[in-house]
Amino acid sequence: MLTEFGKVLIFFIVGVIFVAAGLVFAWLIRPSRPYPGKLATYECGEEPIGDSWIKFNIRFYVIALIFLIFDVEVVFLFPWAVVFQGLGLYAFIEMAVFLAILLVGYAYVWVKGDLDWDKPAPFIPSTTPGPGGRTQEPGN
Amino acid sequence: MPRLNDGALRTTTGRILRREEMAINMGPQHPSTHGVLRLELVLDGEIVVDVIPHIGYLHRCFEKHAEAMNNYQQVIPYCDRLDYISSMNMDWAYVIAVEKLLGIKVPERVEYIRVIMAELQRIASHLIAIGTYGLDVGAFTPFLYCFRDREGILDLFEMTCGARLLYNYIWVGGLAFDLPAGFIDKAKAFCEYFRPNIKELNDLLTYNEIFVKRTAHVGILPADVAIAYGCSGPMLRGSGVDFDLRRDDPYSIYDRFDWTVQVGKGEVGTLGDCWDRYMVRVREMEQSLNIIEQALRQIPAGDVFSAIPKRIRPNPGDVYARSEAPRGEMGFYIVSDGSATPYRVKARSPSFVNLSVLPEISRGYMIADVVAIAGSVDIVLGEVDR
Amino acid sequence: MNAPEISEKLRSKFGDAILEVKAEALSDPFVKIKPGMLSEISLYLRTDGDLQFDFLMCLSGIDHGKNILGVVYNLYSMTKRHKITIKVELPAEKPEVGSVALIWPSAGWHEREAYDLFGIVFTGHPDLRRILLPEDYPGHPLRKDFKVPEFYGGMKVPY
Amino acid sequence: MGLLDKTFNDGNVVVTTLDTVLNWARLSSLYQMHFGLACCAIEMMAASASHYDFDRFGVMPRASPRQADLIIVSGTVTLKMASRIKTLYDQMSEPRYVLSMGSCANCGGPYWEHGYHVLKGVDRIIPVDVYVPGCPPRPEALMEGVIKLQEKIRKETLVKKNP
Repeated sequence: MLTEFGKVLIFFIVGVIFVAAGLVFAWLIRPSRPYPGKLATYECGEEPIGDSWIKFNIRFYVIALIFLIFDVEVVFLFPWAVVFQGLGLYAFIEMAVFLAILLVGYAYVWVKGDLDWDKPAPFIPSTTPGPGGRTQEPGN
Repeated sequence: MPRLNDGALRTTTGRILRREEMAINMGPQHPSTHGVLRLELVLDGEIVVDVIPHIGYLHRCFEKHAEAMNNYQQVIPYCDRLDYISSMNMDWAYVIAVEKLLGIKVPERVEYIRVIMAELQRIASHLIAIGTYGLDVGAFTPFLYCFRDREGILDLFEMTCGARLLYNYIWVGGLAFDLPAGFIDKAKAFCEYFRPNIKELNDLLTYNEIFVKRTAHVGILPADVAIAYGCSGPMLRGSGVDFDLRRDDPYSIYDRFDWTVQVGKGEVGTLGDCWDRYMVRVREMEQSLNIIEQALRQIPAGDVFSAIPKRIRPNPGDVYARSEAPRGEMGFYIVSDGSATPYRVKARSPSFVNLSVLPEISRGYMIADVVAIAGSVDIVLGEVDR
Repeated sequence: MNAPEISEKLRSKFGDAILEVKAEALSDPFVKIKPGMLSEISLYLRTDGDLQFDFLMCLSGIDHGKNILGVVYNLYSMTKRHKITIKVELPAEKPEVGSVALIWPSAGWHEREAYDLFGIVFTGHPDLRRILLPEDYPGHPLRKDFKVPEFYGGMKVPY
Repeated sequence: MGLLDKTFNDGNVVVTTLDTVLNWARLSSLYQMHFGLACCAIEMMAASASHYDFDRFGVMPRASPRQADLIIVSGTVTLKMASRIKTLYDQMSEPRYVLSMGSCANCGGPYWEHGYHVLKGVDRIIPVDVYVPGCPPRPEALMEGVIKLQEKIRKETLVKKNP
């Protein structure tokens, strides 16, 4: 007898097959003639400059962490929301407490200012009123 | 990327990249660089720290060709291909310089036709600028509306000189053809058809909340920097400088029509931002319509070929003459040594100068803002690289 | 102020640096100056009270033949609405002149173009690189004695 | 792996129908690389705008060469740009086609004599399938070029070893 989870398993398998079959079939029949010129990284037609392996700024890591916390919170909400009808008031209060705790965390993060980016303000040029009206070093 | 022995990463101008900065190419093949312009962006995350423009990908040796032609008239097709979106204004700028060198006067009818053609071309050029600017900022429909209206103008041009884009129509001393029959009524019909469309475009794009958020307070160019960098046209007027060559350094018969110079006022964002430059172009289209309608009413009869000199041999000397192209001041510095071929022709093109201010006004913005700023500068690579 | 007054004012201030003045020419009036004095004269033209040339319209290199190179500065004043043309002539074997890119920033790119197409070196320019042609392009094309290279980067150049 | 890539040598009915299906799929969705050089690019934009509407032929501009199978070289190819075009052409995925639009891309156009920085024709660096004459060619001429390319693709074969 097929249990509920059996149906979910079949649904999952058909999904995987459906996607994989399309990709594998395409991979099998399409011509593949690689050569170094074709495999070079594309950067608007130029040889790529600069380096992509750079130590990027720490603020991206902080934002990623905060996102992770609230994402996991939502993951817990899903199963609860599916069977919410049958559980009655007790489960509702329990979930409300769970959400309240995370709301306190959210308020703390907001107040501490981790959410807003430390974005430098746009630089508005001006000709410094020097003797020759010389502007900053025009650089390039 | 020149890597010196100290192993530090540098930009092409030798600036050392700090640890969290990244250099990337917004290169010759890019949807929003309006042609083959390469911007080397130095980024801290998404914030632009520095922009290094690289041009020359469309350098077609105009000045060498101008020196190699047999006479002055043959340079005009090459002037068409400088700013290929506003070829009439390019021809006219060159022709003004040569006529000033020769000291000849063209008949009234030629002056009127030249004003009509130049103003029609200004509308067509601004329509492209506005259409592609909508594309840069993410609105696809204005592009289609603008190109639909522009086809009306191209039909008028095709009627008179047979070509849609590069006309070779304005010659030294006159014109290639006279106006065909029915041109004046068709031009009047276009003006009536097009005037409500500008209002329709305004409702569609100009006061759209997303468009305003993307362009207000972005790419602020103060007036003194604009003058110091030699900007001209909508770029200069967008920063609040009330300067238009058609009125302040008058040429041809612009003083006979009443029209007003449109200047940015910083209504939505700060003065001199992208929105102001865009708005100056939209309002200039209306003024061009006024000029065309008045010129169509007052145009006299006459022969357009009478003043075309058979042999052009200006006596030795040099001249710098400039006129108001849709993108700014288009100037030609012509040196003649008495022979039939120009000795030296230097084309001072507006986009070449307007583009040199781009690094100054795009520091500290996001990458998407640099796209909006480059779109508002409205460059055409044909005249930037010549 | 029209051209003769401006040239008179320059002659009174700089005397021998002004080599030749042609104020009432059929085409544009110009003032030819000694290359050495270019920076001082430009500073003066920019900052003087009743001259105020703050808009550099156009800067063009020119090859006069007989191995003389020249640079022509067309200046305009936004406030006073008057124009002047300054000319400088340089020997072709060592064409060096002071850069005005720090006085008129619009000269920055024009000078790079003159360096690129004529080979005129502008000392003091913050970033003198070739602007239009690729870095390894042989020669300076707008000189009268320029020969088109037969090949460039493995591609045949002439038709 | 390219199992079907030039594997059969005789044209039986399976191979020919497979060819026609593959060719039909490719010719009715020619993704063009978003890439304009000069004046011809303005006519290309006018062709893709609503009046002439390039989309009727399935030609849609794509930003990167990875997703494009047609590169329309619309404008003058300068020496500085030539190496970049060669790189872009290399980075396109096979099967790829080149449409040289305008006399500048065909043979150097008005810049053939004194253009010290102009490449006299894009076919000196990349193989060209269709040449569209004109300076700039009208949008109708560009569309005729695309139709000519579609006819060429219709007769192509990916599957047979030696066509």
